[in-house]
Amino acid sequence: MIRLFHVSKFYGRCSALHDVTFHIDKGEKVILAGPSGAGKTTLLRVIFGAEVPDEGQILVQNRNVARLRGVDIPYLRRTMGFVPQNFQLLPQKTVYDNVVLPLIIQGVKRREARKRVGASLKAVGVEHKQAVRAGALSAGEQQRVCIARAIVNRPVLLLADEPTGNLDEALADEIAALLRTIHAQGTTVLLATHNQRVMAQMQGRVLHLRAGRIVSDSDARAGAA
Amino acid sequence: MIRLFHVSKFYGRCSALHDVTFHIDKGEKVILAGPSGAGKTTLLRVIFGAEVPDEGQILVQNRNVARLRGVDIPYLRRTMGFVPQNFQLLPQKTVYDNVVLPLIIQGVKRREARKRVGASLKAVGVEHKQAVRAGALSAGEQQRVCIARAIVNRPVLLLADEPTGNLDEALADEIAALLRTIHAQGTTVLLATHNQRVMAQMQGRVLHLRAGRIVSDSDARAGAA
Amino acid sequence: MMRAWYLVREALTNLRVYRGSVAIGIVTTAFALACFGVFLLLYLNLHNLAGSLQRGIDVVVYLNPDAPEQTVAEVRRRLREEPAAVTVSVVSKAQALREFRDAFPDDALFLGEMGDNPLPVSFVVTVSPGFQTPESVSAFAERVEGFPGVAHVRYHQDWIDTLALVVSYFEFGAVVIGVILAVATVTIVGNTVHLSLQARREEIEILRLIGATGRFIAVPHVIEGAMLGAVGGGLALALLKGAFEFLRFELYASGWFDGLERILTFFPDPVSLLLVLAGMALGCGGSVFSIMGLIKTRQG
Amino acid sequence: MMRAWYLVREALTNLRVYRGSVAIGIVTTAFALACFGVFLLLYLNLHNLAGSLQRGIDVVVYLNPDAPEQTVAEVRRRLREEPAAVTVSVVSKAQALREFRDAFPDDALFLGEMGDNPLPVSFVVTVSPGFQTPESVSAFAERVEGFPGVAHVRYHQDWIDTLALVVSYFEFGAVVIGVILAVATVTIVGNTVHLSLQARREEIEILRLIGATGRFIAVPHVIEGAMLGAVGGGLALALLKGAFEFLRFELYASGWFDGLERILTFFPDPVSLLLVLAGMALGCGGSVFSIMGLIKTRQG
Ligand SMILES: Nc1ncnc2c1ncn2[C@@H]1O[C@H](COP(=O)(O)OP(=O)(O)OP(=O)(O)O)[C@@H](O)[C@H]1O
Ligand SMILES: Nc1ncnc2c1ncn2[C@@H]1O[C@H](COP(=O)(O)OP(=O)(O)OP(=O)(O)O)[C@@H](O)[C@H]1O
Ligand SMILES: [Mg+2]
Ligand SMILES: [Mg+2]
Repeated sequence: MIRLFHVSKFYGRCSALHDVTFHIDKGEKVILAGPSGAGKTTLLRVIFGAEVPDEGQILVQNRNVARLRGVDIPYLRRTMGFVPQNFQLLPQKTVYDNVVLPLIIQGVKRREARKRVGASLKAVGVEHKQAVRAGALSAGEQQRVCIARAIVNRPVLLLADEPTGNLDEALADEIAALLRTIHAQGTTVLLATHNQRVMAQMQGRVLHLRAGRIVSDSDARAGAA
Repeated sequence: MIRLFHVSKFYGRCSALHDVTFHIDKGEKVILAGPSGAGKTTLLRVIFGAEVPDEGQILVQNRNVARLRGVDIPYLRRTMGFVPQNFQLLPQKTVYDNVVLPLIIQGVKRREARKRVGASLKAVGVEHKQAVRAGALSAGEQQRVCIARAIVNRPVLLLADEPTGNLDEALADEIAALLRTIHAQGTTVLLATHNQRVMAQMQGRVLHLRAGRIVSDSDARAGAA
Repeated sequence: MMRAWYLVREALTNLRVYRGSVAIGIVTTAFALACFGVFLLLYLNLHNLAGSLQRGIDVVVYLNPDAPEQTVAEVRRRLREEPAAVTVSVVSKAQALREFRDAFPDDALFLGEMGDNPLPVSFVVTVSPGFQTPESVSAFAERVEGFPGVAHVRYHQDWIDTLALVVSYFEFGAVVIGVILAVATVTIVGNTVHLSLQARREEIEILRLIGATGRFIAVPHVIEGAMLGAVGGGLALALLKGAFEFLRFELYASGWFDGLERILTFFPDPVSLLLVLAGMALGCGGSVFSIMGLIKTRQG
Repeated sequence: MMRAWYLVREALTNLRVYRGSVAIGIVTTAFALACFGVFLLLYLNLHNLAGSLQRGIDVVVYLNPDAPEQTVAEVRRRLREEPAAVTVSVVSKAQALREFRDAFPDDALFLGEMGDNPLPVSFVVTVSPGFQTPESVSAFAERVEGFPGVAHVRYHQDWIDTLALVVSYFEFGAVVIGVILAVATVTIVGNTVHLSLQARREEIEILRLIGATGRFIAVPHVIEGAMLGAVGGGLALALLKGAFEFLRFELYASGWFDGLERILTFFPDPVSLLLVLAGMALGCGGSVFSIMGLIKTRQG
């Protein structure tokens, strides 16, 4: 599913990623851990094709992301879900319109789309805010809408960057359970988080990142589904 | 220091704050708890003069914030520090320039300003990123820079909205310790957080908010310094 | 289906949400196009005027003062046969004297004192439109000068040449100023669209995040730009028409250049339509250009 | 101290960071001001031309054809005493005949056949600038007509009146078009500044968050606007000067209207300076206006 070979990314003197090599099989459930500034977000963005690495190769679903032409990236992304750390929603649009957008882009029928959006919003517990402007939501609500948007198109691969940072324990537990369910339905999950509790609940393989390097990997074989 | 009388704030049918009454004395250390969407951010913004309540009165340092003229608000704000939940920094400016800005606004001498900015950045552990564009920082780093900016002008009152949402446990502990130190130096602290661990470490009075109402207050007297 | 509907609805929503920027864009487009339009109108009317002046070319054929009736009739017949001559009218000796008195009242003072009428018979020949170039007129005049009994042929050769030169210079200047104004219009409108799109950078970034293609992102903006430009063009047209009618009425009321207000013409309908289409094209083009810049710059 | 320095540095930083928007602003200002400037230049030169045409007013005094030498001398003396007359020159009978032949070659054909020269002696009087209004000229002419021996006084009353009317209409039109162009310029520049400030909304929000007053937020933007406008004005001036010199050279080279290139004048220096200052004022004004809107709208 995901293969990184000696990937490095430098910002001036700071190396956000340094010679990172690992692979994640289809159906795995991987937790990306590490302190603030370790390079977790950079790693996810590189996999998502939002950042081009300075060195190394990345294969995602057998496509060389770093070499992909700009026009092909959207099609690759449609098979992925991404929950950004700084929850990017269109603030002027309603929650419903935000979540339905990936389905419109993929040309899903209206009735089917409505059903799926409803289910997604319900799963993250913000179905009562469907008609509210996304910009008016509280931080935790926005975070959950982003999760709903990422899972609405039933992605093959879900990348989530600190999806519980603005959620209380009860909600974080719910989100962890949701991610486990989605994983059980066949989606490969890569989750970057600080939250020890979420890590424990996810019961997945843990990749430890520190200063751009992988310092530990709780055995690739053990975590494979 | 802060007195709220029957404060309500409505957004359409949703009441973000509903008949909230409490007061916080000078030198107190208060934790604002409550689930996502409870109204914590709204409450802090109302106290900060960034949102006008629909009902009720708010006194901050004996000034009626809701009635304050637009031109007077900046002067009140200069006595407060605010750590917003969505860490708002000027992305094009360096970390140093972001943190020094409140001091420039208040006309602090250059040498003194440099000393204070250095100390603030060191306290939150991002002094090595001084010369980096704020927009280039990782989420956790940005959050810490916001904390540094809020404490650099030695505020009388510090309002912090979920300042550890993007930090790992070790760093969250450090920030909690920092807030305790600042409180010990005489600053009144009002901290909104979900994080049970931070709450426990802060050892302060806890105000519980749920759906815009105060549902519990761990005794105003006990928490007074 | 849902996608097409989304793209149109999105354009309409943008027009509403960003109505500030949109209004600015419309007003800017309108002003820029109106500036260009004022110039075009000026050019069109001066061109018409020059044309109508040039059309009134008469050739005057003077006979010898002592030419007998028979020669007069002969010259008249030969002139009538000329393909270049449309109308031929005779000015008799008495008529010539009257006209001379009217034209030169000062110099005519002494004519009254002269015994005999010294003025010759003449013919005024109107030249047909096909022969109104300076070359044809002078060829015609030379031929007529060879007729027996003809003393002299007069036509405003200098005047015609000067007018032609003035018109050609004017046209040169017009093209230069027109190009400058057109460039200015395109630049200003393009920039307005560009700036108003800048504010939507984040929006575009988010759309890319969820797998939208460049085309999907661009289409609503291009539709929006086209609508904006068309409205701006229409507004410009309305402004021009209003100003034009006002001016024409003022001219009519003042009466100082009688008949000028009848010569003045507004754009013919196709040109009016073209102005609106130009606004539309400008808005569209500005959008495409700006959005391409925004889409292409980042892989994110 | 640190604060003042910060505000200036901030303006310079903004110019650099937002160089895209700044360049757009400069180009837009330059184009808008150049459009206005082209018009102003056209107006200035046509006004000059009209003035120089109007200045050449001559009054021609015809004596009776049979007036004796003595009368001629007497009239000449009295004309010289008139305060309105600057120069008085005599046209003798022989000279008059020559001039008539030159002016009307066709009509002069028959003059040669007349025995005696019927043309009278005349005086050409140049009117002093102080008396060049239509009223003064006609009062002067009436007085002179009463002199003994004077047959007739001719001056281009109609022509003067028409010219005055044309000039006044032209000035009316000029003011109207000038106002329209000025409004367009202000609108376009103001809008450009407004749109480029829109992109900095968040920045302003953040500054308010840390206790910045409206003035503190506004000053760098106003400085920036002033610089942008001044550069735009300078660019417009350079464009105009370049186009003007090019046109003058072309006119000179073509030689079709001899001496016109000497009548053509560019703006005098104070007006040039004013154009740059106008750009500065526009940029400044646009910034103040926009930033006030942004600062006032939200308490946050
Ligand atoms: N565009 C950039 N320019 C310069 N430095 C950058 C840029 N993006 C990231 N960095 C640096 O790279 C390092 C890794 O950043 P990254 O955002 O990947 O960290 P992270 O692990 O996600 O941290 P956090 O938990 O705080 O979100 C940080 O030190 C950051 O300052
Ligand atoms: N501008 C607004 N317009 C409409 N509704 C709003 C607006 N701001 C906040 N709300 C609503 O008010 C409620 C309280 O929001 P608030 O941001 O105060 O919650 P919070 O306690 O900070 O939550 P979180 O822990 O998720 O940050 C939420 O339900 C939110 O949707
Ligand atoms: Mg991160
Ligand atoms: Mg909040």
